[in-house]
Amino acid sequence: MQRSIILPVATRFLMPLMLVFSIFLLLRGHNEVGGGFVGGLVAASALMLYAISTSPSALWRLLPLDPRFIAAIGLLISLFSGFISMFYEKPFMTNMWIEAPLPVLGKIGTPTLFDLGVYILVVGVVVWILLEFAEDE
Amino acid sequence: MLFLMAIAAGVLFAAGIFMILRRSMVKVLVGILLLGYAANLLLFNAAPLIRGAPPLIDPVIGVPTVYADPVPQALILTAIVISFGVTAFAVVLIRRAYAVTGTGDLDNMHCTDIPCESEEILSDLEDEIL
Amino acid sequence: MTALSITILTGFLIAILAPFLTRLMKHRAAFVLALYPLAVVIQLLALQPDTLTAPSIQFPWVPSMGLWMTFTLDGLGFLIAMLIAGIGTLVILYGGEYLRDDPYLERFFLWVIIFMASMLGVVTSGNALVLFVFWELTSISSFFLIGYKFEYESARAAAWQALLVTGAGGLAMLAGFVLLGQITGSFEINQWMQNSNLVQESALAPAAFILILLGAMTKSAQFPFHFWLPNAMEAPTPVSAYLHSATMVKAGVYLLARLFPVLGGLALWNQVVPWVGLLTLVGGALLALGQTDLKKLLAYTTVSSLGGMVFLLGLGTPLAVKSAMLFLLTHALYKGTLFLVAGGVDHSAGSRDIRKLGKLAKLMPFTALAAGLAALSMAGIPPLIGFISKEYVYESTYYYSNLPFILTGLAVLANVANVAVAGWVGIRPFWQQPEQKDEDLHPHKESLWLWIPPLVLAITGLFMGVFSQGTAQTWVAAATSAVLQEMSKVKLSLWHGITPMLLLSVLTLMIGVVVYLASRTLIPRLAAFWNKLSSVGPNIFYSRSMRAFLSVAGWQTKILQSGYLRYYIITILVTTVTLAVVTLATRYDSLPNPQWTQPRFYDVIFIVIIIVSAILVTRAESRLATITLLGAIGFSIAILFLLYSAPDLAMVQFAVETLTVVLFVLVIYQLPKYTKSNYPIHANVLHIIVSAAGGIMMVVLMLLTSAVPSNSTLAPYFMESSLPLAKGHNVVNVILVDFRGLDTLGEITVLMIAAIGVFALLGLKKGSKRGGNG
Amino acid sequence: MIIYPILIPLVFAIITVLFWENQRVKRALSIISTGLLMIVNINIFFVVYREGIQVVQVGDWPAPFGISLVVDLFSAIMLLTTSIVAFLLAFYSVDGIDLARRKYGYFPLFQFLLVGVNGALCTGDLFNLYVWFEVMLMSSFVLIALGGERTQIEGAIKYVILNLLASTLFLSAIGLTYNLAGTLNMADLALRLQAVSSSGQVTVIAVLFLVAFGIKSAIFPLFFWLPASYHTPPVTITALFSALLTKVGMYTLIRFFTLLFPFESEYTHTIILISAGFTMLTGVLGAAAQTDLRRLLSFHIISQIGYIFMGLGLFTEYAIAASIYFLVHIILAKTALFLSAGMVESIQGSFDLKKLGGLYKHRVGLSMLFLLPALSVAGLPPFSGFFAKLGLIIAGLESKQYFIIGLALFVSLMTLFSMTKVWNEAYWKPPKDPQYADQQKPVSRWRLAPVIIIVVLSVLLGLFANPVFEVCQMAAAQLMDPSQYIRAVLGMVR
Repeated sequence: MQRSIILPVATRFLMPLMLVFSIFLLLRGHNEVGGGFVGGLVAASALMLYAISTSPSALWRLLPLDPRFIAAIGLLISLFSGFISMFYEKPFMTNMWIEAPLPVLGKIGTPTLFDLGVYILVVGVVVWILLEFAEDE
Repeated sequence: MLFLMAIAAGVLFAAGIFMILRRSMVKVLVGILLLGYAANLLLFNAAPLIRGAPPLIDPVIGVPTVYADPVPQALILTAIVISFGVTAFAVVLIRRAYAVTGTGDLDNMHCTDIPCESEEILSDLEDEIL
Repeated sequence: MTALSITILTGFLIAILAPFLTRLMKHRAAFVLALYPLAVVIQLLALQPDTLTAPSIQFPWVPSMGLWMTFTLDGLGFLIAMLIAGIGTLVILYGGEYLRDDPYLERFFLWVIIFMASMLGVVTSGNALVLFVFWELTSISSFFLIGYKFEYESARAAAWQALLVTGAGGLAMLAGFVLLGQITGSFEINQWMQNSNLVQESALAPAAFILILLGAMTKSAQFPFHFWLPNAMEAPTPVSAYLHSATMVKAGVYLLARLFPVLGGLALWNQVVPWVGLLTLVGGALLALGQTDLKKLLAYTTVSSLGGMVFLLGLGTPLAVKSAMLFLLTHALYKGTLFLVAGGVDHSAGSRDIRKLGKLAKLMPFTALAAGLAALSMAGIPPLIGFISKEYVYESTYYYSNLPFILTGLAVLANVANVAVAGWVGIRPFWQQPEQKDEDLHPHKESLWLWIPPLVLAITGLFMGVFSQGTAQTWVAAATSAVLQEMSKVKLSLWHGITPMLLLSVLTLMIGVVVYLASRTLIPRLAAFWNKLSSVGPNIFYSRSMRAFLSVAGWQTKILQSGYLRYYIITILVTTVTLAVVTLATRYDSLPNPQWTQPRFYDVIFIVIIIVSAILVTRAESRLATITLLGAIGFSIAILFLLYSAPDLAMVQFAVETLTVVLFVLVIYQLPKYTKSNYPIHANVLHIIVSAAGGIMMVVLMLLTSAVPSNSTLAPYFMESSLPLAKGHNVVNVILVDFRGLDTLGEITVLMIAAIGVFALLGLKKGSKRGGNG
Repeated sequence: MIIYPILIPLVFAIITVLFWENQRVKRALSIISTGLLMIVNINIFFVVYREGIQVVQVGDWPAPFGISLVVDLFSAIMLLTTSIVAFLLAFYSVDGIDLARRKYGYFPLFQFLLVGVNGALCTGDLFNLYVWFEVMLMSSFVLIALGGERTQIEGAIKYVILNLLASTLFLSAIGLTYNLAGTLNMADLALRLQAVSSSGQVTVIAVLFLVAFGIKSAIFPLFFWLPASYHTPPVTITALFSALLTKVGMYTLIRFFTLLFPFESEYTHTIILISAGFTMLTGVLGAAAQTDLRRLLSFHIISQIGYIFMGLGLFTEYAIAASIYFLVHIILAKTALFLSAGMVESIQGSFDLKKLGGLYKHRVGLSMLFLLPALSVAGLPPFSGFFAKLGLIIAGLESKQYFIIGLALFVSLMTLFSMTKVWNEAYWKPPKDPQYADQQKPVSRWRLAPVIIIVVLSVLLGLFANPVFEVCQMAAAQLMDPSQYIRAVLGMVR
């Protein structure tokens, strides 16, 4: 594959933007269109763009953890958010909210945490799958 | 509109079925994808179709009087994600099948079902019975 | 009675322990194990049945299905239980010696004791279902005993055949039992007896009767199911003596006798049972005359005798029942003896071919004595009990209202065969010169424990004959009373004066002796005759039907499980569509009419794109075109979602669609190229029809279900409570993360699994650089 | 309480993923997880037995708006049985799964499969059921393909495609149901469907569900994927599938056709009965034509499913009870058979009956581990299979369905034929190849112990059939009276 210069350069600007956008999607999801899943997909696309413009191994170096662990941790966070209510003797996944809204983030509660878990899992899973695919070539 | 949507879903079902009847593995996979679209459209049809009234609560007005049923939407979302996972796996499975069998033709993959030498079995068993 | 039932059940435990004991004590374990049947004998004798219905005990096993462990001991059960336990004691002692150095002796003990306990269970249980349980256990143990020498193909085949034939009968019998249970509302046999009028009035009774009869016929080797019994002679001789002559094969006779008070009143009983018995009686006798193998000779005469018993029970007169009971006792005594003798002869002379055997009396005097006594009994010569029994049989047929001459004549014929066979088995090997010299045979002396058991049995037969007023009379009377459900007197004596029966006996004996002497010419001819006939016999029917069954099985599996995915899919779809069409067509009246809403211009465009692309996809012959068309469909759907108030959906659909395309593009060169679809036209037409039918079905269903207003309460609730209770404005998202968060949890789990799957399939091949090096 | 059957394996699955590289830890985790699961399920069983149907409204949302988890006695029985089998299989897997498969995710997939199974057994929500089915299915897809040998992949492709077709039908049926009744909660649905039951749509949806789950539980004429694929993965995985997957399909069918679609029972249950008859027959005929032990046993799964289905078709309380008992019986006995077959293979290196032989000569104990469950499956007393079939026969006679009873008995005989054929060939017959003649290869304890336990359980299930059957009768009584379920979920019948 012939590499053009434009793509890496564009990626360098695009990737952070997309990552920020993805977090924006995650956070506003509860109130407007968006959500953890879409956010995760956007983030994953950003990372993929990076992998394509440089190389899959560059992405490996960029990731703090093996995507397998990222995915597992995401799932764990989602699951954990459901556990919280059980400490208060409510059924699994009962929503609990921190009363005062936090700056920027808005109201934070277990559903937010749950959505965050979804986000992380999606990033992990999609990056994992795509890397496997890419390396398979 | 419901009618048209139903027709579209029906055509997708039909096309999907037709494709999973092909011999080529990749076409069968395409069929599975088509069936996924079809099922999603069907789910979308499960509530009255309403234009331009997404189920969002306006911070000012509160609950709108007219809104689309959010339930099928949530279901479709889940279904889309699941079928994405399934698709990814299916692609790899086919890729793998191609690697080990060297063929994309399902007709060359029919020996797991019945052992092809059932005549022989009969004669063996006859020895035992008689 | 309680003690006895506990003893019987302990048998199963003893059986399981028997192998360990055998490992410790070798063949001497027999002396310990024989204590079990001996204990049963002693307990039985202490219980001496004299009342009509002995007290029974009952405890629940599976009462919810009608299984109560009911133990009853009446005269009938007593008589057979005595035989089981008494002969059982001898057989264990005999078997220990006979299989002394056999590596599988422990398995012999295991199965023989399981058999013993189950057989005792059969004759003492007062609950039909429990009886069935024990009945099947006897079949299983018989399977293992026939297949004792499992390394021989013939033994395996015989064991299998016996199991399948008796198993089939057993299942029929079970169905019959359940029918009777249905009629009477109970599975207790005494309840059946008390409600026998109900049974006789029921329309189901004939079916129940036939089914039960099938069970009895297979177990007691009645024509046309007799063939398994001679084949079962593959078993070691003690087993043949015990199971396939003295006890297990009597189970069918026992069952008929037991149910005589229930089913005997049916018209069918007299129309069917005697004929089955008669056919077997005569057929078995004639078949026996063509044999040269000691055990085969005995086996066929056993078949014949079993036929005799069934025949007598079928006649059903008090006299016939008495004769049947007496015959049952007598037969077990002499036939058991002769089998044991045959085993002894085989053991010491190394052959069972009567043409090769001769002059063994010198080497085996006690065996010869036992053989002689049993042969005399079998031939019906006074003062042995066999004589009395035979007289009784003649009396029953002679005084039976219909057809006395034919029936008696056939009985005489069967007994002639008995006389001849008795001579061939019991006299000839010991006293006559062998017909053929076989240099390979080197007979040696008899061993102690191979002659004591047959001699004990033979002498019992003698004593019962000489002192016929004693034990035998009591036992037979008690058994008869139990069958007839009324006190009946039995008078046994050796001398009745000169009666027609006596003359018949003399006649039988005379012809018998002639046949005995004519063996050299008779046997080969009959053997040749039977051989010719065997190509149409039930044995062939068995193997033919097995073969037919197997080829049907192979054929249907090839058809159904063809290996071609598309046939499976077509079958599934045709089933679905057919069921849907039939369902809707039969309910057409109640179907409401759907209502339409107007589509808009943009909607139509995207719907047309979807439809056209879907059709084009089916025609596309390049992978790239396919991906493009799929993308077109996916994005059009996303836009429809957007137009119809589902922005979240639209976004996800866009994102997923993009990813899917990327995915495809990444692997496209690893995927197989499209093979030109080279289906014949008619296949393609079929596929189009099936797909169209599936599509149309879905359209119809969508329209039909939309036509019914659903009045969903879900949407209003979610809209109302989303903000106050779940603190979110985007209801779809709130549903996903809160109202129905569990779905989402499952959904992301699926994603996780899919990723593992991708990794596993790709990584396993690569040998992997990173993963899986733990 | 009743969320734990889902959460325990899920938590352990994630932890197992985190400990991906460490084989020992993964192995230990899977045993601990299934052990915990079993304890919890025993507890759940007794709570349900004593106190009646247990309900949890996930997220504290009232039914029918949130997702309800419901465990009635039937679910509890299934949970208990499957978790016992899972626990024993976790032990068997220590040695019964090769290193490559263990490295590539066998243990987490095992846990994920249990998540799906337990979720499907616990949920009282239609769409949630779909999600759990997908979890189950996805894990099974990977498990069946794991290893990637040619036959396995070929089997997997058929398995995946036919199951995806079933899932599509399932999803479509859910859409149509929501369209018709406007709710997803099964208790609520039961009420609402009753209201519109007169229209043909309900019945036609019932038929769609019948087909969808029929494919998954492998009934006639929808079972093709099973013989095509079940014999391809290692026998441990086949045992896992046979114990859990098709049985969950059956569970769902019984649940749906007692709770949601009991109307028009004349019609639907006639279809069920006809299909049941053919399922029994074609399965057993298929088995008769096999000489490969695994294939043979796989065909028998179909045949046995037919019996369970027959109980549903008869649709009396007694028949349903017999079906439930049959489910428990077959889960134990069938697993035992597959695992025994696995041991046979580990000794003689083949599943081919023509090559096998001579096991009874040297390995009496091992032979018994096959013989006892085989006789049980063949329906011989005093084993559990006998009582299972007896129950069905009694129920059938009460409903005067003589034909199907005759068929059931015939199939029973043919099962005996197959089982004794295996016995003759693999255990009695001396092997053709003399090199197998005196095989004394030891079998690892990790394999032996669970098989012994499961065989003992299976035998005990027969000898002490009564208490179990009585519980099944209670469960059936609950099923046949849906108002109990509805009341438990919705609070009061509105």
